[in-house]
Order: sequence, then structure tokens, then C-alpha cells
Amino acid sequence: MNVLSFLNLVDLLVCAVVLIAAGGAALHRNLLSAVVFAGVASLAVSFLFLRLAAPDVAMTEAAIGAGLSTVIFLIAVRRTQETEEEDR
Amino acid sequence: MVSPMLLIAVPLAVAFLLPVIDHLGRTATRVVHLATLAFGIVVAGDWLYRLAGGAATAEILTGGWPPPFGINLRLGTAEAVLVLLAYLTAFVAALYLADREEESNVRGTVIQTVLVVGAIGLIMTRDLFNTFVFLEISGIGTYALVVFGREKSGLEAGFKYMVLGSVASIFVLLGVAFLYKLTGTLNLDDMAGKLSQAMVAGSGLILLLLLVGMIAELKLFPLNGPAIDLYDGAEPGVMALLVGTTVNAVFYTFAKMTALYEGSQWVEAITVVGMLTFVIANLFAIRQKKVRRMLGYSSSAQLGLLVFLLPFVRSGEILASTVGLLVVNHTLAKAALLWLAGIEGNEELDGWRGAFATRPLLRVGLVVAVLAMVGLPPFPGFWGKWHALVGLARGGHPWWITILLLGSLLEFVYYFGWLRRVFDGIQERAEALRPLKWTEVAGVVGFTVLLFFGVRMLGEAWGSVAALALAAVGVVLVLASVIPGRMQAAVVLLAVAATAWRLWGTQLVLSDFRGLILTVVLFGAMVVSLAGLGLPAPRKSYWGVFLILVGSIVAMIETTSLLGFFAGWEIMTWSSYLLVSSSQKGSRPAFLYMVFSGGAGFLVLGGLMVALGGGVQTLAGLTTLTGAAALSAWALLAAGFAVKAAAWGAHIWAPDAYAESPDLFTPFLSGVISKLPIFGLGVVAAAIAAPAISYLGRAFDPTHILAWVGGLTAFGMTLLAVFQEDAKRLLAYSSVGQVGYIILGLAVMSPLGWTAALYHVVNHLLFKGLLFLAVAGVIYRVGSRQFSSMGGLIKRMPFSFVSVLIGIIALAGVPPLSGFAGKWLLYEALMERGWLLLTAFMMFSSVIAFLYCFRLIHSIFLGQLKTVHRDVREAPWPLITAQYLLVIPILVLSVRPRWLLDPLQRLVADRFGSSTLQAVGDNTLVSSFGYFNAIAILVLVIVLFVGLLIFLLTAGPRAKKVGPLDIVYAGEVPPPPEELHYAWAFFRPYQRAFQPVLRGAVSAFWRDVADVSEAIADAGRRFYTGNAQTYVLYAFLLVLALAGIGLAR
Amino acid sequence: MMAGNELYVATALGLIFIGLATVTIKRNLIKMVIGFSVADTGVNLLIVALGWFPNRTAPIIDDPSLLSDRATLAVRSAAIVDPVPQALVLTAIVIGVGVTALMLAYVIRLYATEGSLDVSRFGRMKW
Amino acid sequence: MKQIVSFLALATLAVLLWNLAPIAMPSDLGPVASHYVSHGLQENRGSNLVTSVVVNYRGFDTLGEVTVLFLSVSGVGFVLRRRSGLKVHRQRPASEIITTGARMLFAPTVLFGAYIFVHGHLTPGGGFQGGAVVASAVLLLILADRDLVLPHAALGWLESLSGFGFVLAGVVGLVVSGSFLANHGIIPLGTWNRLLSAGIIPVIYVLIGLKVGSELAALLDVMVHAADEGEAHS
Repeated sequence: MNVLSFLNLVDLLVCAVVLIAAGGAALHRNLLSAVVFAGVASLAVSFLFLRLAAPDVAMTEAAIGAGLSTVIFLIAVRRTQETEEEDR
Repeated sequence: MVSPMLLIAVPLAVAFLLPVIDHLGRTATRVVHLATLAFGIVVAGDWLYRLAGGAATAEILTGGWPPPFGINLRLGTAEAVLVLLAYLTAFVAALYLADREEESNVRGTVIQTVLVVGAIGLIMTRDLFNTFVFLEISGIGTYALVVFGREKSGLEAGFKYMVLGSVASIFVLLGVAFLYKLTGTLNLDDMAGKLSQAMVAGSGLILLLLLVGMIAELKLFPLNGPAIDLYDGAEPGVMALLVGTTVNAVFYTFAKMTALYEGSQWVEAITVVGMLTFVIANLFAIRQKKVRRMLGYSSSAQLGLLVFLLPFVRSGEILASTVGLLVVNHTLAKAALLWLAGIEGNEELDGWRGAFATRPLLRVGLVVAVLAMVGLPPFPGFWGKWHALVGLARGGHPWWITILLLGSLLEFVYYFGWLRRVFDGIQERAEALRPLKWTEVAGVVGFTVLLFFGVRMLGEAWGSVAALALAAVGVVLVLASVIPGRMQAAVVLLAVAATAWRLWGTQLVLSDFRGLILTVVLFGAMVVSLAGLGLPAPRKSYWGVFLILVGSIVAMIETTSLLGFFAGWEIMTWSSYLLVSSSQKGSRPAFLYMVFSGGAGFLVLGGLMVALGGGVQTLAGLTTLTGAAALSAWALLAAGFAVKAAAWGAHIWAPDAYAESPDLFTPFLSGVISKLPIFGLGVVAAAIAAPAISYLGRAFDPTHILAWVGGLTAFGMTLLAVFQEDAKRLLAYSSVGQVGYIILGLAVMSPLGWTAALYHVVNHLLFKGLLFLAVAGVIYRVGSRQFSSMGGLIKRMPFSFVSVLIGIIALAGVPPLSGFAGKWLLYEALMERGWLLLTAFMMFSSVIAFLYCFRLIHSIFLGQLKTVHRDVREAPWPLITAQYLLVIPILVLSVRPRWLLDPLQRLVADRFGSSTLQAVGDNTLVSSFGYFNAIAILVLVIVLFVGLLIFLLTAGPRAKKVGPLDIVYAGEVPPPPEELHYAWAFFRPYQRAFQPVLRGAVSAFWRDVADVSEAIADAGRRFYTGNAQTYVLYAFLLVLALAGIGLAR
Repeated sequence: MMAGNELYVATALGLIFIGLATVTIKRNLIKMVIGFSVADTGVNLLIVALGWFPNRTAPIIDDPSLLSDRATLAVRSAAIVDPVPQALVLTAIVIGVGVTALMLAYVIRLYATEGSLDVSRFGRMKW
Repeated sequence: MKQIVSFLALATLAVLLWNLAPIAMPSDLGPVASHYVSHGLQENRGSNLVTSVVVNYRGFDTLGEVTVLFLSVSGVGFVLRRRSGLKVHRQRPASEIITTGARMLFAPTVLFGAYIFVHGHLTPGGGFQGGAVVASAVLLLILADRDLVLPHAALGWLESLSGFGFVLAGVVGLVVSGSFLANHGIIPLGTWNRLLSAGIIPVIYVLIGLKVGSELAALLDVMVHAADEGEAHS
């Protein structure tokens, strides 16, 4: 097993993390957790960007997509409600 | 020359600085904002001027590199127009919005400015990803600004709009990225070339993603739900700003993108989605109860129409400038309507009853904007639609034309339905309104004035100085509402007389179809305006509009081109509509009148399009049309003119329109306007009748149908006239019936038939004008139109009595007066043609006509005088003068029919190559069936009548004089007073006999048509559930549906 | 063995799918915004993946001699991924955060009007 | 029901999009990209080609992007301009340690951000990334001290002037070489791989960094504080 295929394995893992985190963001009923899940997905994607030879994009995604976005989501959740309740 | 780049850079720099400038105070912010927009107007206007003068299109590079390496922008004529429009709208919108919010916020100003930048960027950029960026700017600007003013509804609508917009931008971005991957470039022009070279597998799906994204951005069906909510929920002033900036810019963006779709399977999808939007949005709009929601549907429909046209622009069938006219028209009119909606403030359509009752200027603005919206001349939309239709006709797309016209008719229904409500309560609503600031009305005034640039095209199409001058004086009169009504009537009289003077002897000759109708029109107009000296004008703008009407008719008659004819026809339609609606109860009948006239107009337009598709440009060229084209053109034209003439089957609009019109206008409506379809039949339709007939060969004669339509009209309307209890309604039915006779005469297509018809045209003007004027005088004095409230007026109004007497004798077509010659000629023509059944039918209906003629004079003038009318005076002198102006020609014609028949003979001989009528001596006519000596008959009749009178006076029982209340009750409950009147239900026995015929199948049919379309609209609009997620789902389903259809090919 | 970028494309499509499904199925407003954010990330990943080539380096040229040596430059430039999609994504990310912020501001305001985050509460305007 | 339809529709859509994978497969650089790669160095003298594209070749996009951010911040402020019914963001006061820590971290973080955008033309990262880092420094302060009142006026001036500077740089290009945001003939391109090289690119990227940083800071500020600043005195 050479380095290349190891990296591929890592890729595969990260991709799985991305999708699982995104799924968690979609399904978790606590909004704060959902936001954090989305942030994790974004952070994982920024790693993928690095792997795709896009360091600029990776930095931006990490700083803005994962960092700032998450913060404003958290602010919004704090200013509304923290659980996902539907009313009938 | 200022670089076009500054059109973007300057407002953007200002937007960045505004938060700092605001520290100096809100006034500074406003001044800088307005100055920036003014700068934009000047620069864009300057560029437009140069480009229109032939300057080269400006290409702007960025980054220092030529495309495709750098992003480039372009400013050509189309772009300059749109940029100027955006700046203009933004400027006026800034004025309007300045005081619309309680607490103004500098951020609102910033967003307004950036919105303009976004729109201009979209318009000018030639780069696909740059387009995406500016789409986002426009989108975010829109989302942010819709909460302006009205918080709650704006929030809901804005959120839905944002949700769908975000889905759309995902689609667009995916499309753009894949297109880059596919072609290696982002420059639009570069990409279009590369795409067409290699249509790679999968490119269809990519273009589909972009297409669906753009459909959502363009607010087309089925993705227009949130946009319509936006119109409903947001401050109308904001929507006006968006219409002028973002909406146009997105449309132009898509227009640029159509280059990518060339040769792909989606071209048809664009066409279909566009047209579906136009028809469906217009259909759903007819059931809207809220003004702004209705306007939203209308906007969606208009965008649909524009998008529909784009593929035809690509293929060269339609000029880009045509679409440009429609864009400009929509922007100006819709923005004006939205501002008006904001000023009025009432959301419910029914709350608009009597809107702007005390603000005539705004009302004029509303009417102008509505006329422009539905595509009536002289406003730019009309010319745009016309040229678009011509393009479609030439390209051979009759079905698209049909659907387009149907959609346009729906537009008539809801826009004039709106005006109906506005006109409805105009008399009752005069409360004090809050004072308006000039900043609020600047937009309405400015944009409606700008709409008048279409007049330039009107001048080209008409080429008639007289007509334009008349219309111009009319416009001045509309605006100069301070001039008292009677003085305005005098101006009208002078203007019409001057026109007649100018045309005298050249165009005003009886031996020519045009000249004959022109004479009828000008004479009728003079008589009516003379009468107007004695009656109050129904509305301040009445005489101005009347003059516009006369001008349009003159143009219609004088013009040689099909376009000029139709432009005149449509102006005639809307100006007469306004006049009908100007009486107290006129708004409803006027609405019906307009809808049917609109339908008639579209039938005529369809016919003209068939002709234009066959390469015909002028009226004279119509004769070159042959074969199936001739037949379908003839059929459409004949049907259109028949509807406008209120022929049986489409007559339901007429009685109410005639009856509820202002008393001043009914004589003109009946005597003159009803002759214009006859003009159309005789000059336009008849030109292609021969090839139409020969196309069908011996099998079938299409004119026979027209003849029966005329015959049925004559019979049916006469019959209905008999049972009316309302003097004007009676005359109305009679009038329509008489036009039926004329149609019948023309349909005979023989010299004799035409002579009869044209003779009747003149005669009908004279006697029906006379009768309506006389009745107008009676109604003015008595204050009612019901027979039951008249009676015995012979002593109080003797001059009017004589008028009516002469009128009904002429009408009944009995000797000795002029009507007889007409009927006699008609019977002969019918027999000559061998249509004996029709002849008998017509004779029968002439007999029925006696009944209502008698009714008219008996119920009004004979019998007992009501006590309340004991002091009634004769009608005002101008009215009487006008009547006697009509009596004189009737008497002259009765004695010397040849004075009219001779020129008619020449006319007919011109048309048919021969005339079968010969004249012997001054007053004798000879035809194949016998001869007719007017003097001899006159003498005979007078002798007979005098003899009868002497007999009655000497031999008959004396009449007993009783008081009007000389009625004995025998303990029973008395019925309502009007039923006790001697003239009540006069012909009830006949009514019972004819019951099966009269049941009103026709009105039931039209009611069903209306009900069914409303039911469809009601069921259909539930499609817009109001739920944001459903709207997103529609977007996905649209992708799948189109993919299923398009990719399967 | 993965020869191309299928893994990234599939992940990107998966993100888009999850994001849009959240937008259409979850009735909570904040969840919808999260959905958009996730879908945006997916789109960005997809675009970068479009410009990627196996075994090539980031679009940074760190050798001054290339300025004069055109032949080497040609060789080097054949070993670089496409910079354009990256540039586009930089723009798209920033735009995305802007839209997200505005959406969340809307959500905060909508919550203030109804006291609920249920999207079906905000469908009064219809038909 | 609707959920099921949505799910199925989306699944079908995803399958449909998967058909695009062959197009997404690596091929070769397109004509425009190869131009950037082979000429970018000469034309802009910047090592980081992404920066060359972002600031020069597609600089107009970036101006648009900055505009989007500016517009979003204005929009958020506009949407949240009214107080009625808004839930106030209450927060326990942070402990002394956190406050102090945040203040200590503030300066280095800002410096780090500045470093990123100053070197945008040479190394990965640039205005956006640096700006985001600067904003996160501001975020630290906000988190640490809720009652902190940002120097709004200064922030506003920074926001306005950096944006204005960006446009101005574009106009200078327009005036000097007839092309908006052009990079030749204004500042010498300089020596490769120096801080002061690549012509106007670093200038613009610094302006972008300042703009993005101040903008994102303003965004955070407005999200946290908008519409409850009045609460204190009413």
C-alpha cells in the first residue's frame, strides 16, 4: 500500500464524514447540534479542497464556510429557538 | 464621451460611501443618491442618443484583457435603452420611496443604489459567471428591499422568493460551471460558438439546469408563485423599482443566453413555457380580488410573452426592437400602475370604486397605463405586439397567433374589470383625501407621459394630418379640464367643421366608400357636438376623448395601410369605451362593450395577420390574396366586424351599452360607430370576398352565412325592441337590427344590394341620430328613460314630437319618407340574388318594426300627461337645432333620393363594374323589378293620410279626455304605479307568443363562457399553494418533466 | 482504484441532494437555511472537482526562472490544475455566506412575527 | 405525501445529475485556463494564479462579490432594523479570563489576517481569507464582552473607504490603460515573488481584505446587536 492509495482511503473516509455530518445536520432535531454538524461537514469539505489542489478555496471554506457561517447560524438559533418543533 | 463603465462604477462607489455620507444628515444622503441617479440618466441618455445616431457599440474591457480572458461588457442600443430605463425608474422610485417609511434608514438607500448597479451589470456583462454574480446582487437586493414599508407581508413573500431564488441560483451556478467545463470559456459569445460546434452528450441536461434556473429567475410558470406573492406583499413602490431594474435585466440576461440554446432541444421549451405563462397567468388574473396580486399575475404574463418571443428573435423572424418596444411599454405602464396602487393604497379590487374621483390627473394616468398594458395604440405595446404578430404570421405560426390573441383577450377582461370598478363609484366618492406630495406622483406623471412616445409611430402609420390634429386637440381638451363642458363642445364642433372644410370635395365625396363613411362620421360628429352645446358634459374629459375618437375614425378611413387601419380601429374602440363608461351607470355596460370589442378587434387582427402573412401590406393590396388565405382572412375579418356590429350571437353587449351611454353619446354610437364595422366589411373584407368565394367553388357560398347573420340580427333585434320598457333600450335594439339590414345588403355582393346597404347607412344615421337626440331631450327634461314615467308630452315638447314622428316614419321604411327607398332596394336585391326565404323573413321583421315605432311615439308623446310633467319645457335649443339638422336631409332624400343614389351608383359601378339601377328623370328609379317614383308616392301617401284624417275626425267616435289618476280601485291592493301606466307591457300578448324565441339562449351561452373560464381560473390558481417548499418542489418537477420530454428525443 | 474525480463528484452530489432534501422536506426555517448552506457547499465542491486533474499541483508557480524559460513553463503549466473554477468558488463561497446571513435575518424577523419557525405558518398569500 | 414526492423527485434528479459525471471527468485545460497558466506569470507577475484570476482577469467578479457582501450586510441591517418582537440575545457575562484572553488574542489574530491578505499574490490565501480571520478576531471580542460597543464610526469609514478604494483602483485602470481594473501601466509589475510586486494586485487585495474584514465584522455585529441596542435605554 503506497502513499497514494493511503490518501485515497483518507479521501474516502473524509467523504463519508462529510455526508454523515450533512445527514446529521439535516436530521438532528436540536438546531444547535444541526448547526455544528453542518460546520463539521464544511470543515471536512475544506480538507477535500486541499486534496483537490485548491489551497485558496480550502482556506476560504474553513474560515468563512465552516467558521463564520457557523457563528451566524448559532446567533440566529440563539435569537429564535433551539429545537425543531413543528406545529400542527 | 464618458466611459460606460462609469455607469456601474459611480453608483457602486457612491453606494459604498453612502453610510459615511449619512453622517452629514439624511438630506445629504438623498441628494447624493438622486445626483448619482441623475448622472446615470444623463450618461445613459447621451449614449443612447449617440448609438441611435449610428455610433459604434461600446465594448468595455476589464482587467486589461480582451475576452475571453478578461470579463467584457457591452453597451449597444438595446443595453442603452435598458440602462436608461433602469436609471429613470430608480430616480423616480427614489423620489417616491423617500417618504414612504416612517423611519428612513440609510441602508434602504444603499440597497436601492446597489440594486441599480446589479441590474446594469446584468444588462451589460458578456460573461456567464459575472452574470451569476450580478444575478445574486439583484436577488439579494430584492430580498432585502421587499421588507420596505410593509413588514409582515413583505417578510413572508420575500422569504418564499428567497427560497426559490436560492434554488434557482444553485441551478444556474451548476449550469455555468458545467458549461465552463464543456467549453473552456465563460464568455457568452465565445461559449455560444463553441457550444454550437460540438453539442456534446450531456450538454442538454446542463442547458436544462440553466434553463430551469432562469425560468425561476424570470418568474415564469410554473415557478412564478413567489414572485406573485411578492407583488402582493411588498410595497408597490419597491415593485415598481424592481420592474424597471431587476426584472428587465434578468429578462435581457436570458435574451443573451438564448444564443447558447440555439440548435438545442430546448428552444421549443422556451417558446412553450413563455406562452403557457402568458395564457395561464392572464387566466388566473381574472379571478383576483386583490389589485396588486392581479398586477403580479399580469407581470408574470408579460414576461412570458417576452420570453416566448425570444426564440423568434434568434431565428430572425421578429426584430429585437419589437421586443424592446414591449419591454419599454411594460416597464413604463406597470411601474405607473404600481405607483398608482401605492398612492390609492386599497388592496381590494372592490375598494377601488371611485378611486381618484377627485384627482382627474391620476385617473388619466391610470387609464393611459391600462391602455398601454393591454397593448392598445398609440402606446408602444401596440406597435410591439403588432410587429411581433406580423413576424409570427410571416413565419407561418397561425396557432401561436391564435393563442397569443386569446391570452390578450383575457388581459382585457381583468384590466377593464379593474377600470370598471374605478369608474363605477366615481359620482359618489368625493371625500377629502390626504394631500399628495409631488414626489409621489412624479413617477406616474412622468412615465405616462413617456408612454406617449408611441405617438411617433402612430403618425407614421396614419399619415393623416387631419386625424392627428383632431386627436391632438382632443388630448389638450382632456388635460384642460378647467374649460367648461359646453365651451369644449364648441371647440369640438369647430374642429370637426374645420376638418370637414379641409376635406370638402377631395375626400368628402359620396361616390366613394371612404368618402361616404367620412361624410357620415363628420356630419354625425358635428350634429352631436352641436347638441352638446345644450347638454352638460357627462365627464370633464368627455369632449377631449370624443375628439380623439373622431380623429381615430378619420385616420382609419383615410389610411391606406393595414397597420394604420387597425391602429385607428383600436383607438376608436378604447375612446368610445371611455365615452360609454362616462355616464353614471355606464361602467358595467362599457366593460362588456370593451371585452366584446376587444374580441372583435382580435378577430380583425387575426384576419389582417393572415393577409400580412400572405405578403399584403396595404388595404389596396388585399385583392391580391387568393385561396385558403383569402377565405380564412375573410372569415376572420367578417366575424370580427360582425361582433363589433353586435350581430346576432354577439349582440348582448349592445343594448346596455347603447342604453347606459351618456345621452349625448348614444346618437353617435348608433349613427356613426355602428357604421364602422360596415366600413370594414365593405372596404376591407369585401376586397377579398371574391377569391374567398371562388376558393370554395360552387359547393358553398360563405357570404350566405353572413347574409343570414345579418338577417337574424335584423329580425331578432327588431323583435326584442318591441318588448322594451325603456326608450333608449328600444332604440338600441332597433339600431342593432338596422345594422343587420345593412350587413345583409352588403352580403348580397351585388350592385343593388350594396346600393341598398349604403343608402341605408346614410339614412340610418339620419333617423336614428334624430330619434336618439329627441329621446335625449325628453330624458333630460323628464329625468327618466322608462316609458312608464312619460306620456302625453306632445303638448309640452312639440318640436321633439315632430322629430320623433319623422324619425319613426323613416325608420319603419314606409312611404313617403326616405326609409322606404332603402327597404325597397334591399328586397329587390334579395330577390335578384334568389334568396327568397330571407326576403320573406325581412319583410316580416319590417312589419314587426312598425310595432315598436308606434310604441315609441305613443308611449312618450300620446296618452295622458303625468301631473309631475305639467311644467316640463321643450328640450334645449341646441338639441332641437341638431335634430332639425337631421330632419332636413331626411325630407330632402324623401323627395330626391337620386341626390344620394347617384353618387352611390358611381361607387357601386366602380366596385362591380356595372350598376343595375337606372334613373329616369329627377325622382324616378328603375331597376330590373320595376320603378319607383318618390314624388308620386309622396303625393299618394299624403292624399291617403289626409283622407283618413278627415274620415276619422268626422266619422269616428270622439276621444274622451280623462285625468291621469282617473283609475278606480275596487278594494284590491294596487300594483306598483308603473304597472298602472297605460303603456306598461304594451305588447304582452306578442311577448307570450314569442316566448320560446326570446328565452335568451345567447346571453345564457355567454354567461356560461364566463362562468366556465372563471371556474377554470379558480381551480387552476390553487396550484399556488402559498407554501415555499411546494414551490421548490415545482422547480424539481419542472426539471424532471422537461428532461423527460427533451432528453428522450 | 479511483482514476478520476468520481468520489468528489459523488460526494458533492450527495451534499446537494441532502441539502435540497432538507430544504424541501424539513419544515423548520433554520433547517431550511442549513439545507441551502449544505447544498451550496456541495455545489462548490463539485465546481472545484471539475477543475481538478489527478497528480497536478495547485495553481501556484514558485520558480522565478519560469519567467524567462518558456519551455519549462509549458511543461510546468501542464502540471497545474485549472485556476478558474477555484476563483469562481472563492466568489461563490463569499456570496453564499452573504445569502445565508440575509436568510437568517429573515428567519429571526419571521420568528418575531409568528413565534414559530414552521414554514407552513408562512403561506398566507396564495392563489 | 408531499415529502415523499419531494424525496423521489430529488432522488431522480440526483440520478439524472450523475449522468453528468463523464463531463466532469478530468480532460485538459480549456483555452482560457491554459492562457492564464502560460501567460499569467508574465502578465501579472504573481505566483498565485488564483489570485491573478480573482483580482485581475476576473477582478470585476470580485468587485461584484464584495458588493454582494456589502449588500448582504446592509440587507441584514435593514431587515432587522425594527425592534418589535425580536428576541434579545441574552448572554451570561463572560468570565474575566475569557475576556482577558480574547483581548490578548485580538491583536495577533488581526495581524495574522493582515499577513494573509498582504501576501495574497504570493501564497495561498488573500483578501477573503485574511478578512475572515480579521473578522474572527472581532468575533472573539464580541463573544468575550457582550457589552462591547464596536467603534462603529471607524468601522463604517473603513468599510466605505476600502470599497471606494477598490472602485477607485478600477477607475484608475480605466483612465490609465482604458480598461477597468487593469494591472498594467499603473504600478510597475516589479520583481517576481517580492511583497511589492504584481503591480496593483496586492493593493487591491489589501483593499479587499480590509473591506471583507470590516464587512464580516459588521455582519456579526449587526446579527448580534441589531435591533436590541435600543433595548438598553428604552
